[in-house]
Amino acid sequence: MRREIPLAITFLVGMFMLVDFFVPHTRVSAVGEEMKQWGTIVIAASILLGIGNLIRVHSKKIARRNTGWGYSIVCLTVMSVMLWFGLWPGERLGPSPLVGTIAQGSYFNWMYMYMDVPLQSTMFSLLAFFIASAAYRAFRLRSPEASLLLIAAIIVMLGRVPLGQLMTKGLPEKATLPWLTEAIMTYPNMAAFRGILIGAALGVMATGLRIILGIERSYLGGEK
Amino acid sequence: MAQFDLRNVDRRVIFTLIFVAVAWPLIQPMRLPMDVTPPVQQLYDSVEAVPPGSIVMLAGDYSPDTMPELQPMVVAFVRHAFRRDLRIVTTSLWADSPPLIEAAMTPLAEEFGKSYGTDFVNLGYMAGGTVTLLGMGASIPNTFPQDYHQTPVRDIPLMREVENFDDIALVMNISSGTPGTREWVQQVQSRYRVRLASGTTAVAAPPFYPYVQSGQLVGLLGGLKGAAEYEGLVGATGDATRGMDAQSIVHALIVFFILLGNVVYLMERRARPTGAARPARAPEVSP
Amino acid sequence: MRTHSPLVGLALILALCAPVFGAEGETAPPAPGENAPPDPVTLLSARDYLDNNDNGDKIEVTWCLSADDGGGAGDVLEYRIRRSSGPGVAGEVVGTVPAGTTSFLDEGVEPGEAYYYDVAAFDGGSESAPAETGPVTGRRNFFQTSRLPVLVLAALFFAMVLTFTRLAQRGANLFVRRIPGLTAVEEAVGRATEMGRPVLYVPGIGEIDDIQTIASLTILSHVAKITAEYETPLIVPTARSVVMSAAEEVVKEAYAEAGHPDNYSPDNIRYLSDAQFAFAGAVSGIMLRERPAANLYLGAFWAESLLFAETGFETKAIQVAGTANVSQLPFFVTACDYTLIGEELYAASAYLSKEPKLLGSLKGSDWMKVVSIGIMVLGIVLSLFGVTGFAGWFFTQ
Amino acid sequence: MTWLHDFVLGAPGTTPAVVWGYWVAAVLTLAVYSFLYKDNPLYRFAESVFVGVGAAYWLALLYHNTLVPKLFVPLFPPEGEPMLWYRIFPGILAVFMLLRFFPKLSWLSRWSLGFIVGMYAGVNTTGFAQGDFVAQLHATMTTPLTEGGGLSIALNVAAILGVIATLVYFFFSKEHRGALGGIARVGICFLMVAFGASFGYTVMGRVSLLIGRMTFLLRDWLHLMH
Repeated sequence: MRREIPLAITFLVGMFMLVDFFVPHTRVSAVGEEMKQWGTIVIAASILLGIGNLIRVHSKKIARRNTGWGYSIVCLTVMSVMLWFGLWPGERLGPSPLVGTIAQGSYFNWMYMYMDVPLQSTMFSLLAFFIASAAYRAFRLRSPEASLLLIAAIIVMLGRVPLGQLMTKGLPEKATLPWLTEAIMTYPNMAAFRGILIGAALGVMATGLRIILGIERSYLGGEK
Repeated sequence: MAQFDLRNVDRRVIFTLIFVAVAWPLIQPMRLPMDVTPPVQQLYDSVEAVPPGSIVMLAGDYSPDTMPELQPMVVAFVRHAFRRDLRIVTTSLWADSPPLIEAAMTPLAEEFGKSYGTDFVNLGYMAGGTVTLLGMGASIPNTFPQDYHQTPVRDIPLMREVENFDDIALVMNISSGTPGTREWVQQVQSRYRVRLASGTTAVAAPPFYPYVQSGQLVGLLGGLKGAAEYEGLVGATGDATRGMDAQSIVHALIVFFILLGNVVYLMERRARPTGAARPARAPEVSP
Repeated sequence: MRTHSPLVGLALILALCAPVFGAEGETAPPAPGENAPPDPVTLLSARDYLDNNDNGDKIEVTWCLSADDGGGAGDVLEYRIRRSSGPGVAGEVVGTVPAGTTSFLDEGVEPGEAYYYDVAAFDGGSESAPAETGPVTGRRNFFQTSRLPVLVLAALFFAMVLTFTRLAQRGANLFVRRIPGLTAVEEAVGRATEMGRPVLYVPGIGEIDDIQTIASLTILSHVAKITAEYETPLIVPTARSVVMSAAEEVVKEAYAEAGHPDNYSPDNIRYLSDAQFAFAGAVSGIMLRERPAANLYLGAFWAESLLFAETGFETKAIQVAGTANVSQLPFFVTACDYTLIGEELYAASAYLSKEPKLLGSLKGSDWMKVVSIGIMVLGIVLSLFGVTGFAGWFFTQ
Repeated sequence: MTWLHDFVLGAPGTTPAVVWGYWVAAVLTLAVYSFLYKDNPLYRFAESVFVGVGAAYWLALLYHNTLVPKLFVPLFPPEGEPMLWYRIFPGILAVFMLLRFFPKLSWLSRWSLGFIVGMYAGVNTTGFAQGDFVAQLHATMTTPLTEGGGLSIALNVAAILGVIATLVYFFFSKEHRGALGGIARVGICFLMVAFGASFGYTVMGRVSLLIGRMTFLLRDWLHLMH
């Protein structure tokens, strides 16, 4: 029963979503709408699960004094402080625009704008450095295909910036880098990605079918 | 050997070069000229074609990591919409977006004398991704019963005119991943016949060209260049336009790195035709 | 009109209306009510409107502009739409729309009731003779007709997938070509053995429920059997603890199956870090310290792909990569010796595992691609000969 | 001197909250960049802050923007508003989901998982079928082939062949030999050009992110940009 009921739920919900797509009758649509509202709630719970997991992993690390447990303390402390700012019921402290709210000007918002925002953006900007280093040290014309790729890449890289426009200024329009770039994007790039898109759509549809029919059940985990 | 060996350049040297190539044009701008590409022009024209007074939706599905590319698009779009007297409803499938959009809109609302609740509203974040999109197709107020600041939507004048996508003249999706533009195309544009425009990171843009060709997207802004072109059309120089000089220099530098790296590689290969530590090509190598 | 497909009807109306549209805005409208009543509208039709939430309470009325709207006297101000319960009965006005409009959506009808509509042009003083259409009934529909092509193609595809799955279950020999990438993987492992150095296998940084990770574990099993045979160390760093447990199981089983359970070393299956760059840094450390001669990156990769490929290139390892994350493929293609592109990863896993559910989907998708190519070619050829109906049928938006 | 004043205390008109904010943001930014030299405790510290702040942010938003309006208010409505009693069902499923933390009851979380997975499967199947599969077939068939001049027609024909060749490349039921192999080779060429375009765009994207951070450091924090 521990597997049959979830599989039955999956089948019923999945089938209903398919029916909802093809049947516009108001009885079906009304039920469908409420189901989708339910979906957002359950999905929210699954996100909570992820965050709970994070707390658990770090707590364990601290409890067992695993390597780097000091960083886990930092992580959980920052998290608690920010949660306190964000979730503390403001009324009990008297009306305050700073605590218990996520609005502009609150402590919570400050922590987001000046801690989360710079950290997230900086983490990913590291990649600019790595890409440059890889460009010098690893991107090679190792085969005809890779050469084709790199030539297209170089045209696009130059054609997408004002410098490339300047470099081929004066040439007939159809020989300028910006025109070539746009042509690459609109024709071969479009065609290849359309092929990938169609293939990927079939893959997703087949997976969806397997899940709804209960042929695919790996998401339920092992029998424990 | 004391001499500089091109085969073994410390990556920190490369890092320093990149750092300088970005910083220098930011401090000393060159203001190189820029053309407008068709997908951006189409997007601008689509917004221009929306009659004043209509309601447009700004769907922000991005996070701070891609802000440098996407925030200028948000600013330019809001400016464009406010200038044409369009009213804006914003929604987010990403938790990170609502405060970023708010930060962009607040000063512009002041500049154009627009007031919250009648001219624009921020409905905040809703979990659920694609499921949320379908919920909105049925009813936007039921899917977002409160706005970002927890005001019930029935107390917001603008929201009294919004039931579902039939009331939205155009959706501008600012997207940096999943859920994002692909989900908007599949679930909303296809299913509810919505005019959908998209602004995405450069990384995400190439796979969306089939949607532009098929007309499922009425326009596409790809990365900082797309944002800069749009800023140009809207007529307000912003962070994207300012960044394009640095973009030019760094692209040139990276192209130079690729070429130099390959020259060194070819020379090395020629110098050691046999017995190299690694085969020039593994058997059956293709892509 | 209702028996026609709406698209054909629309095309017909547009074609017939065209000359009228062309004349738009060329004459200045005279003062209202000066002259005779405007010409009536033409080609009036009404149909049940199919909503996404169909309560049967909407009817859409369409027409072609009066000759005096835009052209002619150019004095039409608005159109008045009336609804009645019988032919020739004077109905109530349910709506007015400004000049230049050719459709109206009546949102307040009783489902199941038959109605007649008439539309008259109004120039401020007098009305044209009304045009009438009907009867038309608002219905709560059970099928969204515009989505028929989706249903037909999806049903065909699903039937193929299920048929192939059943065939595979019964042991039928379904041919899948050998993916060249697998040969590259085997040769890389062979080369590591020759050089007496370990093999590094990174199953991506996706979670265990990612189908790319699952496909990767299948290929890992295959690789583990070879390394067990050759007694070559196999290092598997992971970024998710659950993936690590799964990888342990897979490798252990493969070593047992190959008859060398003693060669299995649990220390080589490692959980490094959930954080993307910390993981990338740690894997790079393994490459530099333990010098694997073959690096295999198969699974779901994001930005860290770049760091792996670069460090691996530096250490002169043979590198084979494979992912369905399209934005990372360019880096793998230019920095690795062989790359499995997108679906090839899944195909490789189906080829190796011979699992009926995977084979069925793969074969179903394959033949659906053939059907798709057929449809596209047919649609294009027909369109070139002026038959656009076939291509048009696939328009579902 | 004015520069020093602006650098330490912020430009005139900036509130203390913003000045503090810029300093904190700048220190965190530099801490992350220290990774470029090598992995170090400062970077690890920034990374831990990053994880902590991110999780807290998400949790608070989830509470304020999703759980309150969708679950708590409908179940415990303010005076004069109807209670949506049936929201108790997703509420139960949400609780079941969290039971995963308790090994004895964790099997109940599969009910919730089944609900979500079934919903996504249904929604994605139709979404991909209509929005990607059928829509892209239609768009290919309606590619304009009779207008726009010779070059445009040639490019459009090439694009159609590209779509077909790419599909052939991903066809696994026949060996890629002979004519089929030839078409597949064409497909791989299209793929490589597309990946080249992706490569160029990705480089552009990564560089843009760096430009964004440098703009922050140079303009907002160091006041070197005008």
